[in-house]
Amino acid sequence: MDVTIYGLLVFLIAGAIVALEVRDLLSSVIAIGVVGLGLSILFLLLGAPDIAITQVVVEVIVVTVLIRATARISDEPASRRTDRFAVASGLIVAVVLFFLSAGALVHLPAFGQPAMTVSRWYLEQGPALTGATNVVMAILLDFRAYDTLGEATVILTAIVGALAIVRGAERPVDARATDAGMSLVVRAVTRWLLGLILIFGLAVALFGHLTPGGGFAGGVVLACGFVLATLAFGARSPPASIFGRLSSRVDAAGALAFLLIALLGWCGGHFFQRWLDLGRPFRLESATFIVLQNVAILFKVTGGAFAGFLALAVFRSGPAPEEGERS
Amino acid sequence: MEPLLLPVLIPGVTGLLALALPGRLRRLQQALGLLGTLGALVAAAALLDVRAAFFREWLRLGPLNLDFALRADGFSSWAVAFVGLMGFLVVLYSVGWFRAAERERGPYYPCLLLATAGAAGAVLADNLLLLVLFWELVSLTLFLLAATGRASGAPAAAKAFVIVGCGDMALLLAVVLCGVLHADAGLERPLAASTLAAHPIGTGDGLGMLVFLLFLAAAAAKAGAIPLHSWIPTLARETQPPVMAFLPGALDKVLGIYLMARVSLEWLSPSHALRFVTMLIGSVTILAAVFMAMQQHDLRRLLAFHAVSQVGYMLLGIGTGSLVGVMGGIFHMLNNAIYKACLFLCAGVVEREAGTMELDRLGGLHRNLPVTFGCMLVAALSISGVPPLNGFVSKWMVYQGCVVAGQPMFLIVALFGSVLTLASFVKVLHSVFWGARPRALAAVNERGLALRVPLLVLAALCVVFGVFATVPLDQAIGPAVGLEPPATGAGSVVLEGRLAAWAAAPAERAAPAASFAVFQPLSATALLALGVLVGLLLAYFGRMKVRTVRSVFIGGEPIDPEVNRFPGTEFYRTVGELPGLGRVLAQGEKGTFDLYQVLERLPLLRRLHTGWLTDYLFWCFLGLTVLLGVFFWT
Amino acid sequence: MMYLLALLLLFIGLYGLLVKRSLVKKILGLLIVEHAVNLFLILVGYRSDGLPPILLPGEDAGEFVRASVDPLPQALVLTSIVIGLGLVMLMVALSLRIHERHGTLDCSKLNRLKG
Amino acid sequence: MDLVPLFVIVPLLAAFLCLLAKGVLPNLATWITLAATAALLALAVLAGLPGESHALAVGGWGVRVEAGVRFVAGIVLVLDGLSRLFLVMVALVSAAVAVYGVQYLASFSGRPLFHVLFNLLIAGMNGAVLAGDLFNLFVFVEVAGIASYALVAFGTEAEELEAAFKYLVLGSVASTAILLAVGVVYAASGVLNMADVHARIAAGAVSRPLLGFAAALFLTGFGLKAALMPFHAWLPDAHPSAPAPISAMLSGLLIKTLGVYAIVRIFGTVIPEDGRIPVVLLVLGSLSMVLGVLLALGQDDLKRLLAYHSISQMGFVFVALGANTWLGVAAGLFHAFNHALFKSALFLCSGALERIAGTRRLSGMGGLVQRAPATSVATIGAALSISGVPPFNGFWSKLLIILALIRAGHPGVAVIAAAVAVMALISFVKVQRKALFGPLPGHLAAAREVPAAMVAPILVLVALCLVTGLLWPWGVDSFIGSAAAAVKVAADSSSSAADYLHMVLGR
Repeated sequence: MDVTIYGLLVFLIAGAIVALEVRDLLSSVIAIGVVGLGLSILFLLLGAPDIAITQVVVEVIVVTVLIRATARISDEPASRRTDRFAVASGLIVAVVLFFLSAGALVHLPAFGQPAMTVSRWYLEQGPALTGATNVVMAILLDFRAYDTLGEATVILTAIVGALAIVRGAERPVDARATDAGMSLVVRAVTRWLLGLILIFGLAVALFGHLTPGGGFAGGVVLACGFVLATLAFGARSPPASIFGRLSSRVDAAGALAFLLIALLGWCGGHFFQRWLDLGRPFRLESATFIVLQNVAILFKVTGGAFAGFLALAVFRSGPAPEEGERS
Repeated sequence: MEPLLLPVLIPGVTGLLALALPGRLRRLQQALGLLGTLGALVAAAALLDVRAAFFREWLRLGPLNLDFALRADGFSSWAVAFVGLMGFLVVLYSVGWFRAAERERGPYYPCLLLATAGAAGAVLADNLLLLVLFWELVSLTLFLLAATGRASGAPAAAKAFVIVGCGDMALLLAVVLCGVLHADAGLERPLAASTLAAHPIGTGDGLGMLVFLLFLAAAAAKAGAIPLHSWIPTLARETQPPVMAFLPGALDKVLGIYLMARVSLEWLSPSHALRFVTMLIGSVTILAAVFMAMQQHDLRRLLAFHAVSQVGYMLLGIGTGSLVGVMGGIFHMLNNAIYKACLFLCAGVVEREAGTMELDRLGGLHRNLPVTFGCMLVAALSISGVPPLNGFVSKWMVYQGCVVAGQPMFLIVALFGSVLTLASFVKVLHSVFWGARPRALAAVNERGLALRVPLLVLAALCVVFGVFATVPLDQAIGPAVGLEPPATGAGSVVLEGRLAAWAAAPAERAAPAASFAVFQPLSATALLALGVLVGLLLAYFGRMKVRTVRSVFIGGEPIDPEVNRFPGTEFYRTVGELPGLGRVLAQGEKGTFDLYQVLERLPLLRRLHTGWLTDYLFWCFLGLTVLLGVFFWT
Repeated sequence: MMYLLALLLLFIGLYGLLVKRSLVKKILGLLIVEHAVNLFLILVGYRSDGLPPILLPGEDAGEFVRASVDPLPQALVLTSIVIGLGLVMLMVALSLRIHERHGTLDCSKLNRLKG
Repeated sequence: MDLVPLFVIVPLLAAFLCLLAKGVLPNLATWITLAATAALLALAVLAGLPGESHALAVGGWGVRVEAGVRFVAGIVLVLDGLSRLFLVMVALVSAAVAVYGVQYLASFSGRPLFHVLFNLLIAGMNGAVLAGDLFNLFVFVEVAGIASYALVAFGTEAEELEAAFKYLVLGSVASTAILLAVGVVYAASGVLNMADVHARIAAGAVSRPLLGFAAALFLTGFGLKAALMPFHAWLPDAHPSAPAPISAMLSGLLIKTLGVYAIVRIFGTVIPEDGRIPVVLLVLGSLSMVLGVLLALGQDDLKRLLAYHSISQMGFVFVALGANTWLGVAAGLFHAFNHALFKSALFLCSGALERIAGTRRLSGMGGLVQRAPATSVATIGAALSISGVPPFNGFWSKLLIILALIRAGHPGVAVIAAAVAVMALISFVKVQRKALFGPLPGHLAAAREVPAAMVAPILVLVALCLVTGLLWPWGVDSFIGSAAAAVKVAADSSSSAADYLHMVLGR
């Protein structure tokens, strides 16, 4: 077991070096995708299937965006002149820093023996108190749901920030190719896949409290589905253009819904207090509260991730600046 | 109403009122200005014989407390009365000065009033932090006066504010250090001046020395001693003469020297080395500034350098540590305020009537401006230390102080400075009032009573303080150095040898009691008057021809006197042409020694901020590494 | 040792961030840094031969508590991954516009602001 | 009902609503923002100021006792003196900035997006200030941080994008350091709640090298957010590049809520007293103070000059914290509060002056006092305040800092602080001389004062500076004093962290 982990870690390190050192940007991005994939396998091995799922779908979105965005501007700096003095001093600092950090990290509890304090209580009481047998989800959406609000806000912030930054930008030349979509074969396959992806995303989100997954993973899966549809059918196709126009608002509505769920709990006593009863264990309704929250997050993340993708990879977002305005 | 509050409150409240008035109502502002300063004068005069204290708890700052505490002893009430008087004269003069040529701009009268209030407050404050507050109020009003007075005044105002601000910060530091030292010693009210006076801080250790030097820096910046002087000449060129007259008259000199006197007499007990430093600064100031002054062709700048130079005498006197020297230094502060205000105001009249301050373009105005000429003559003789005027008395005391302190070197410097001052003022008088008159100035004449009254009053004061020097010495300066005023008004402190009282004071202050030369102003005046009388009689009876004026002809043509006019400044060129000294003076003129300008050039650090992300990231990692190292190895 | 490998991964990312001139490479560097920190957190919560913190039907609760890995770091990492996603999107948006305005993605040419 | 969560909910709601309203009603976002900031101000007065210090468990997951050990099951929000100070600060400044922004932003496109980000920035700051949990602190620091990266680039000019990119990379490095530190602390102690962490560390759960490692990482991370000296390089690029209202938010609030507050909280409450921290703060603070002001002296760009002054003034705050006495902490926090007022006023002024003169270069301005008296008066007031001239508030906090330093036995640092204060004075006198006074250049003959809606909030801020300067003795005990008391200071008393522990964990 440990050997596998070590092997994967070394693989990750090698992949990271490749990603940074390969000159071709496309290869770099693909290498980073491979690193992400390896990481998610590692997460799986380390007993973190939720993280593994999320990691893999996030990696898909990230790599897609990176490829779409950087493919057209891949101009590696021509000169590779490096300042020897800077590199040498950087190296010395890095080595010192590494050994200092290593000197501290050896004092951590030994690997494989976590100092579980609150977590033990979560494991003991979580399923009973929240109705979610997936304790990670119990923590994420009930014990520490306030963090999740912050997390949802972070992604919203980043998306809105990206929208704000690319507003009024020149529409890239190859975007017209995106408008057209891809070949018939791809379209046909996509049509088949799309339904599956959507159902899978929904399932991942809905059953997040029982099985690995949750609103985030499901949301990113759904977003991946829309991304696929956009790429295959073209940006002008109905699903892409309709949902594209709505996406940032779906994001806001999802976040708002999540906040409202929290506020409803406040009426009963505490901000974020559960206000729905627990059902029978191991059933969908065992934690209806968490399901609701997962759905809100699902909408939020789907909207957000898709809006981000569209803004960065396809569209010039938002209306053209009005006359006389400063962009 | 507590009478002690009035000298601060009256100008303060009138000042705020005037500030609230719209600019259109300048008549009302002028009236408020006159009223406020007069009120301060009267209120302070009422305090002259009173020893009073006012105390209100205000707030605690950690171990220290900032109380609203005022205290009047002989010294401070004299100083306040003086501030009030000068303020009144300046405001009166301003009313005349601004009548036609130029209008007051910005909050002129409010600033004058608030400055008066600030000066009065600073002098009366018994709590050192309160002193700092009033002190900074003065700096602030000065800045506003200069910055808004003329469109071109902003750089000068900025420079003044900055250098004075340095002094303010030094004062703040010194005060806080004092307070903490006393608080740590377990004294109650560690910031009260009276506490400090009861427990002076020794300057044997580094901290005490630091406190003294900080106080010295604060006083030097405010009073304008070298090397913190450079704001005064700059300001002089860019502000109106009344403001410049107000500066030595009511603000900087009075405050700076008042502080220095308090510090070295009461609050601290300076060691010999520190006294020597003070004297050194004083003598350097005297000489350097007077040399700079001789170089000037602009009357305002010339006067400003003299204003700096005179500060040297005050510091020198206070630095001697001998009774007569200290008294001389303080007395010189009062005298300097009188004659320097008079000089600036006279210069103002000249500027207003002749339209220029360039000495080269002035001349022969003694018939056009008789009152101004007379007053300026008196003041110039006074600043040059000619008996029996007040400047002589105080300088004489400073000389004696040097002798008593056993520092003949400084005595020589002081005497030399005095000679140069006289030479410089001969130049001024010659180039403004004597010599040939440029034709453009033929129609110049004096106008306005408001302009002349302050001049006359000040000139009269020069004479009075010279002839009856014992009165201020007994009533004001004596209390300042811890002597009780004599029961009867007559008789000089110095003459009557009541220094036995002094000898009983702490050993540090003890000065040789009996053995120094004395000067008796009244009899000396009588003798001088006799001498002058004899001279006049001789002149009259000898039918001496004083001056004849004839036209000069060349080739049958009369020469235009305008061509052959020799401005007085021509005679002083040589000073600038001396080897070595000339170069130094030229550098001084360029501002090389001006600390303020040195600070403006600092390019080196900016080059480090290259704009490269890599560099910035590297700094962060370096910082983290150092932090980690620190946390590991300690 | 396991932690040190994660640390090494972190340093490789930092190296990319520090030395690489292309903005895209810098983004990749940051991604690697984020991966490394996430990995570190998961490693911290790992229990030898541990099982996922998901209670299965019929599983003994006591056994579950004893065998499960620490779920709390996983919740943290989920948040952290999402934050990383947001950061990357923002960085990509910035690089796009920088390419448009500066005409380059070479970081060493981005020094109009200095001093 | 406990109103404390509203400090986060209100701006979040406003942000979501602004985003929903995008494209539907273009000006609705502006009104929503105004309403939200007004509500926050009301909240600060109603719930913030008089509020008793207390902890609030989100979702009811408060203290649990398991096998005799007390711990917090979920996340708590903590409102104590320290948070209260920063909440009030945020409410005051953001309200003024929101009003100012109405006119200032009229010429920008994408206003709804701006308002979304603006509200998120406020939400992030308030959330960070209220957080009683290390990871929660990190999350809200990220919210505010990401919003600020985007806002710096909002104008999308070349320089703004460049600044934003640098800011983002350095900011992410800081976030990584913080997250790593949180991870290390969690790995060693198994808890995330601040009070819990304190108790575990006090009980010796975290070994000394590990604690040093975490402390260094926290200091790097939050020090970067606070622009402490070796970590400051992003600030002079980022703060001037943002639109003026955002510069005011960043310099006035963000570096304090994310930097100063977090450092005070971490090293005052979470990590037990460690003699090395104050020394490090003293050294880094002095460095920031001196180098910041020296760099500011040579600037011609008004906003860049102000940005360097922010670094220098933060140096004052950290030096005061480094004095490690009650007085020092109080003085530092007081200065942070004052700086929030006058620095945001100054940045708003810089925006107004830029509008009036058409440039940010001081060499291109002059004599503006004749053309724009109200803006000039505001600028002079704020400049006097930052230069420490009585009776403005800056004087008092600098006085207190100098006093605290001397009292704590660092007269040398006090002298440095005084010298820096003088140099700040020099710099701001230069600003006034070049921008406001002097002759009016020809190209500014037609310059006009900005609309009242822009000047009024600046004047209000400056008036607050003056009022604070005059009336602070009456608020110091209840407001600043209780904020300082929330920080454990070993030299004076060791009870305050115990108060915090008691408040969160109960008996």
